[in-house]
Amino acid sequence: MHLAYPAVLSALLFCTGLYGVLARRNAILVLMSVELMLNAVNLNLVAFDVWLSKTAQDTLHSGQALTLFTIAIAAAEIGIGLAIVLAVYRNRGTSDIDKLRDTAETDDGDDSDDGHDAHESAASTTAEKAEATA
Amino acid sequence: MTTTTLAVLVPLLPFLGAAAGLFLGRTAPGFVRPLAVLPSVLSLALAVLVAVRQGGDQAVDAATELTPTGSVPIELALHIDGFAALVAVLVGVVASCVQIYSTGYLRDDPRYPSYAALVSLFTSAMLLVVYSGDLMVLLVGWEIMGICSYFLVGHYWETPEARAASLKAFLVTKLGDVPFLIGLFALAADAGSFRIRTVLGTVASGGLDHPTLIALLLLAGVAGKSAQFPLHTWLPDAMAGPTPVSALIHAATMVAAGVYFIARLLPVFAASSAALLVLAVMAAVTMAGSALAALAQDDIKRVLAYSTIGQLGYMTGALAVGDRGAAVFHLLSHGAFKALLFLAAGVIIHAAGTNSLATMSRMKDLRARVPDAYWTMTVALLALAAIPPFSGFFSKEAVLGAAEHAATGHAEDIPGAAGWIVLVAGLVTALLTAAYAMRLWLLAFRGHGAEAPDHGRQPLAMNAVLWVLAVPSLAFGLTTGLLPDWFDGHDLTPTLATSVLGTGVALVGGIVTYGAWRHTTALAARVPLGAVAAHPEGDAGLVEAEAIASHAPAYGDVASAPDPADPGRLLLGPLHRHAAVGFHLDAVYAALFVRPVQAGATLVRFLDREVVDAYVRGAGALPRLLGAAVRRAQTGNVQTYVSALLAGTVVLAVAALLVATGA
Amino acid sequence: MVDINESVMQFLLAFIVVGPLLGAAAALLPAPPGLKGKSPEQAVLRHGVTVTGAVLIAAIVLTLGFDHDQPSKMQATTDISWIPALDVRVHLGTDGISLPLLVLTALLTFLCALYSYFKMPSGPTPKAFVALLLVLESGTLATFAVLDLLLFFLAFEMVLIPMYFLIARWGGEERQAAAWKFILYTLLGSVVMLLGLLLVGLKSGTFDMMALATDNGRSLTTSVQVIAVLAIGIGLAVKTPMWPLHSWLPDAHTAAPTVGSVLLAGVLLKMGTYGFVRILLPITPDGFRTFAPYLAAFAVVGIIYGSLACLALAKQGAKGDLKRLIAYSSVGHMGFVLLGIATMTPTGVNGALFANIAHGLITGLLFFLVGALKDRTGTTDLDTLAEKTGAALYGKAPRLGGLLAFAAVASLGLPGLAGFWGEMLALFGAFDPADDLSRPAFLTFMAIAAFGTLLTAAYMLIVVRRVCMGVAPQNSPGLADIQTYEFAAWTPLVALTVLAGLWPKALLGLTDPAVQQLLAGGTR
Amino acid sequence: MSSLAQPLAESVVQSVDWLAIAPPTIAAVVGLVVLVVDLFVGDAKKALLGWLSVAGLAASTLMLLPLLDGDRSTFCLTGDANVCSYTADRFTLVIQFLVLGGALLAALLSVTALKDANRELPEGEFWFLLLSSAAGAALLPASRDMATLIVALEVASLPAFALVGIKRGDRKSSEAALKFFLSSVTATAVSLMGVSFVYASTGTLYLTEIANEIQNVDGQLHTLAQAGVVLTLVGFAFKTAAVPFHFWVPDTYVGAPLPVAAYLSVVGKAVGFSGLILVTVIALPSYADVWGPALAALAALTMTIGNVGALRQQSTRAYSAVRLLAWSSVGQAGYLLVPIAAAAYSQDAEKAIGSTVAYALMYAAVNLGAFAVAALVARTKPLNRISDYRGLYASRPLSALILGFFLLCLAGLPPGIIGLFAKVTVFSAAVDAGLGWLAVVMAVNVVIALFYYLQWTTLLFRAPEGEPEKHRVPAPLTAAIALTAVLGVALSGAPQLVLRFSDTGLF
Repeated sequence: MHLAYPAVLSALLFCTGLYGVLARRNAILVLMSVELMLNAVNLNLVAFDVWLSKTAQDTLHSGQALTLFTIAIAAAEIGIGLAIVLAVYRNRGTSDIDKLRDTAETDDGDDSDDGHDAHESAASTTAEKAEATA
Repeated sequence: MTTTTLAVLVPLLPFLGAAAGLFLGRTAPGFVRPLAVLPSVLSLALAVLVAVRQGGDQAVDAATELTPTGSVPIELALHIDGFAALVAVLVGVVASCVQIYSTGYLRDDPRYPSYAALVSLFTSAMLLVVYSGDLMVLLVGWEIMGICSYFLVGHYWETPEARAASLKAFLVTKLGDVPFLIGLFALAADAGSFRIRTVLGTVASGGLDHPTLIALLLLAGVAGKSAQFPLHTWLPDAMAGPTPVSALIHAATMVAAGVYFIARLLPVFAASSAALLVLAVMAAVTMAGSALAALAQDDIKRVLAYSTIGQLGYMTGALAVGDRGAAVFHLLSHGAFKALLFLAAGVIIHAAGTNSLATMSRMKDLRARVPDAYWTMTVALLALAAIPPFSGFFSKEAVLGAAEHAATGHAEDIPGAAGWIVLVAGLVTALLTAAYAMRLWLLAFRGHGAEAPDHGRQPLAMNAVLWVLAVPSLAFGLTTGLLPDWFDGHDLTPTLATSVLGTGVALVGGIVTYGAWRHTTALAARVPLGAVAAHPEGDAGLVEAEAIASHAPAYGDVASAPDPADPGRLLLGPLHRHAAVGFHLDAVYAALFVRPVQAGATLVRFLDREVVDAYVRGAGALPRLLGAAVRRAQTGNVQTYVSALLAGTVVLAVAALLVATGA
Repeated sequence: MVDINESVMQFLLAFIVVGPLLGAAAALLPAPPGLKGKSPEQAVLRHGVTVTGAVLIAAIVLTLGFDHDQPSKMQATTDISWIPALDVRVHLGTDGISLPLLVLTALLTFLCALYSYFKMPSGPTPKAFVALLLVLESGTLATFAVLDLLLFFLAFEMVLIPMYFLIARWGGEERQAAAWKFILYTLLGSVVMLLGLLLVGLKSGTFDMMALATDNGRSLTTSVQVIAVLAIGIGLAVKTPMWPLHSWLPDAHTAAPTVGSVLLAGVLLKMGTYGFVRILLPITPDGFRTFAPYLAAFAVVGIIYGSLACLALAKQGAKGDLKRLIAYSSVGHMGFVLLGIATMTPTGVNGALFANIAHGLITGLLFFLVGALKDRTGTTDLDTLAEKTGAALYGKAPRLGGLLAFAAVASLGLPGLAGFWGEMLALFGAFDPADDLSRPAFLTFMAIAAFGTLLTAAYMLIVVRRVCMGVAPQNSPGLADIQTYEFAAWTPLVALTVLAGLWPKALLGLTDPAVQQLLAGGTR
Repeated sequence: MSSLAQPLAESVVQSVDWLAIAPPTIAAVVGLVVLVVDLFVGDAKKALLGWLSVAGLAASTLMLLPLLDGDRSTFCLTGDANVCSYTADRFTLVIQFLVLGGALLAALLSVTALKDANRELPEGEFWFLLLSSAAGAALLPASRDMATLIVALEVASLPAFALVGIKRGDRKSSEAALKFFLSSVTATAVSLMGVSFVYASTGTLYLTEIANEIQNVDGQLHTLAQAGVVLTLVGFAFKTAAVPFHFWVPDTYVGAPLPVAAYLSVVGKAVGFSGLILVTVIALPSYADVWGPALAALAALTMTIGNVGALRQQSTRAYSAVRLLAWSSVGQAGYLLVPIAAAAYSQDAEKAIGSTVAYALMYAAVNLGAFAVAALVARTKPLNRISDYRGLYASRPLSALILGFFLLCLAGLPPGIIGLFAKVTVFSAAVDAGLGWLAVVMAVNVVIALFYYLQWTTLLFRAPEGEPEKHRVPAPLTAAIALTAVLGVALSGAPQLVLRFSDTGLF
């Protein structure tokens, strides 16, 4: 099989992942599209490894070794990503990325409301959690 | 004591007197008067001693290096020839007289200590100019004289005229000094030294590249300092200063410094006939113009000021025809009788309480109030009008003789035309001089109307000085025989043709003026005029200040007065209005220099605020705008961040590829 | 004159540079028990006076120990390696060019400390004031004593923060904007200068000024020299200030306290011109030769521009501020210094160095006087001071009026006072510039600059007319005449102005041999 | 069989030089130990974990000393001994010292932060994450092949995401963590894509091998290789927060707890630019004409945007102090990139790289110091606005002076002499490489930067509004401030200690 097929496929996969990251509003879907991008890279690596070992350039198969590492890294990342998304959901009640504007540098003097709405939202979530656990 | 140490002491003593006067002024008022008079008298004595020792033979030369400059070193040098010795004596005489006169004149003026110190400083600066053998040290003395004249003319700084006159005096002389400095640079560059001896040596050996240009540059400075046309406008206004100051600075010494400088460096000017021609024309215009203007002045001191400009014109005329003996001879005699005229005028102003001739002509028996001033003034006026046997006749004839000598082509490498110009102008001016001398005498002493106010005897100091100065005005003519061995040896005795012509013309001038006066004096009674000082019983300085201040409000003009009884008005006819304001030269300068500079100032103010500063403020605003844009880009939406990240990557990759392949 | 052995001289120079820094650190600490004095403020101000006094005495002893027969030889040199990685060596030394500047700086700072001991400028704690003053002194003295390009840059920058705080904390109205404009403008200039210095240092392999001066630009190609002169020139021109880069000076002077203005005008401006003479002339002669006519042109424009700006301010009804006027006059005077340097002749450079010292003395005195006037009348605005006829200072405070007239006359360059020799020699240098500079151009520059002296005389005397002269109404309260402490602070300046005027050999004797050697290619 | 197996086994089991890999290993091991000990330690003695981690970091820093003598490398190819994955040469040691020192200081800050948060922040997890991130950061400079490089980058980044989001109840913390996470992961994906392209064109992952192979890349693979080079740089440029990839910095620093922000600003950046150096100078010297101009443009943009962004911070807005420090760290990243870009143009690349290392050491000490004082002030004024620093000199004169000193060091003006000379080295690297325009841009940036640094410094010394309240400063915080202050002053006294790296060869 010629090298172009997997290379083109991985490029397509990468672009879909990319589109997913940019367009989707839900954090979980964004995580999934990030995984897509990483898998596209894995595909790329494996394809190049096969192509290179065929022309006996690389007897060490380092492409495949790197793929293993990348898979492990992707796993760790998705672990932490989900934990963070869960925390965001628990704090805000929604995991919608567009709502995340608290740390932005808005022009209006948001210092006053910033302080207290952080407290009152924390109070509301703790109240929810309390009745959730109860 | 060698002549050199004596010569060094001559300028040093007044300088030390000035310094001591400034420091002790407030603390020990008792010492101030002796500290003012003694140094001048002592330096006069030493100057006489030096003159006698020098005796006209070999010039006294001594030098020590003042400072290395990187190219031409400047030396503290003395170069005393016959001219220097005698002029120094004149300066000493006049300075001592003025100091003594001032003790009486400014008896209870609180500012006397600083005044006396400045006069001593001026005297030492003038003596430095006279004795200095190095051009740069001469320039130092030259400019210190200018600043002393600025401070002294501004002595009555309450009156607006004095404030304006002092600034104008300094700026016009400074305008002359700028080309003067450049001229000195040119001389030093060609001669390789600032020493006058070396410069004269280089000129003799034809080392000057552009003698005409250098001569004209130096001439500008001289015109400024010696109040020659076109830079003479400051001298009449400088009369707003105290009379002793006018007597010392604006009659005998500072204004003579320019003439003395040309006499010292005559070979530089003689090297180019064009320069001599320019000098001759300048002298002629100065002589004639100032004599006409003198006829139209109402203020007694302004008449004398214009007369000084005229007489200086004579001296530059003599130099134009290459005879520096005659020029310095006339300088010496003029110094004496003009100082006397000014001091006498001071006494008269104090007695009459006014400086306006129109007012004086409406007072009877003024001469009885101040007999000393009357007699000495008559002597001086006769000397001024060059009536034999007074000193003025001999010195003026020497000048006219030299002019005639050059005109008839006997003087080698002096253009004949210069001789004729000076001769003709000299004769015309002789006539006009006699005219305004007679006018002044008649208006001042032959006035009739109300009785002149009587303020008692004038202080002894002032009267004594008048008689001291009357002696040279009378007897200086006798020394025509002795002087040549101090000067270059030319014969100074008056030649027959010019003497007869000159005296005749003078007599005609006097008689015509007397006739005109007889005709107009009747009108005086019908038109009452008066510009009288407020406190006539104060000391002379105070009276003079108020007289000056009262002239403009009374007559609407600081120079002339609307007096039909004035013979000058009759003689000049239509010319009177122009002559009174000095032929509108002030208006010309205002248009040529003052207004463009003020326009430039406003332009610079606009440029500085709108253009230069605008760039700086703009440079400050740019980062702020950029900062606002960057902060607005921080929207907080993470997807915009990631899209920016990816867009950045793509742009970077494409740019890198292009640069790598392209470059 | 007095021969002091070399190690003592080295210690003196090192003490002059480092002493004030230690003093500044000590000023921040609470006063030691023995020297409590009446109050902590008084103790710390007295501390300032003692430290600056000690530095002044060290400077005077250094001058006495200096070998006056060989002013071109670098003396009292210490040379310790500090940062081998950047090839930076603590190389101190002084010769005929830098010695007068060292003494001038030490003197002016001592007089400022003495003046503020009696008359503390209004503002926060004097402790910070004294500390900043001492750091400023150390920076300026280091600039003149240091012989390593990067250390010169360090000293050049060390001065910025203290002067910023002096203006921003103890200044007059709208001092913040003025302080900001001062520090940002000068910093941009000095960082651009750093680029030039690095270019020279890297291309020639060493940052040592003496080695570079002896090499006289032989190891630098002309193009490198041109770029280096442009970069270093811009930095120094901002500090001098040269005409188009001057707009920070008037604001800084108007807002600075009296002491700040005296030091800003008296010392900080000299660092720029000293840089031209010590760095550009010997190290990059070819590069400087290409820029000399342009520098001369800008200098001459600066003279006319400064004078016209002063005339505009001095006019009746222009509501001109007196300190702003003196600032613009500094732009004019510095124009003469730059013209002298641009001629690249010994006469011109001698004139420039002399004018440097003279301007320091005279403008320092002028700012002291205007400061005293502001303390007495509460304003330096000319129109409020001189109502219609003038402020009649001669009548109200005769000695103060007399001194102001003296300073104005000295400033307009009256021969016989210090101001004249510098300007005259600069003009004389311009009359006959270095051989490969275009003579007609420099002749026109000289003519315009000479006309500039007339304009300078005009605005100075207009100021004297509007401040010193005038009708003093009888009922107006007399102003307090000069106090003893003001007398003590100003007499040295007056005396030195007269001394330098009457005996210029005191300075020119020192600078001439050093300048001759510097321009002749620094051959030892 | 055994004889056959024996060489095979030999060839398979690599000899590991344990001493060389000691610093990162110790950090990782101590991290694990802390995680386990956390289970057995009661709530009262949680502070023990803090001191244990600090001791661990100190031990790993000390383990650098024995490695000082020679270059030691391990995990090498059996076939070719000098192609190794882990090399502990001078460059590695200096960066590891920087990273571990930075982590140590951040740990000191964290000890106080954790005590103040009294049980809101999980101590065990916090220390474990910090130590593991430090271990990853220590591994990166030593790695000499792409795989280890990417793994080290990820090991350093992943715990950082968790650390940023560790404040459980705080909306801002979780939001900042998510932003940081998404940006970082995307950058890593792009970087991995680059690595795959480079791998495709050279056939190997070892940096030294890539350097040889990439020269003889034929025709159409050439553009692939060039694209690969640029994409690989993206990951590391993101870590140093170069401009198009800097958007996450202000939001993350504001959301994260202060010690973590300090840690990210120093160690995060160190990881980034050391990765950049390894990839550009060791792996791709022949492609200097590709990454040279790219990095130069990045440096110029980063400096300008960073400084200009900081310029507009209003002092009364919440968290403006941390946000200003964030923007300032972006600006400083620009200065760090300049020598790397200069390395592409100058003959002696190692000398230019030395300037970055020297500047980084100065920046680390001074920036951590500034964060330490910010932490001190934040304890009394939680909103951490710049206006809260007004009149700090009245209440805490020494810490005000120290903060002033640090800010002026960052600005590069005396009294911050070390800041000045560090900037001079960067300037001289740029001038030496002939990047005149970049030097001029940097000069303008120095002026813009001075504006906000000096504005903050003057604020410190102005008269305070309210009455200055006094209370005790906790020991670890004073230790951190004192350590950085002494380091700063000592370096100002003898800049040679830091600047000598810009003179000697590092690899």
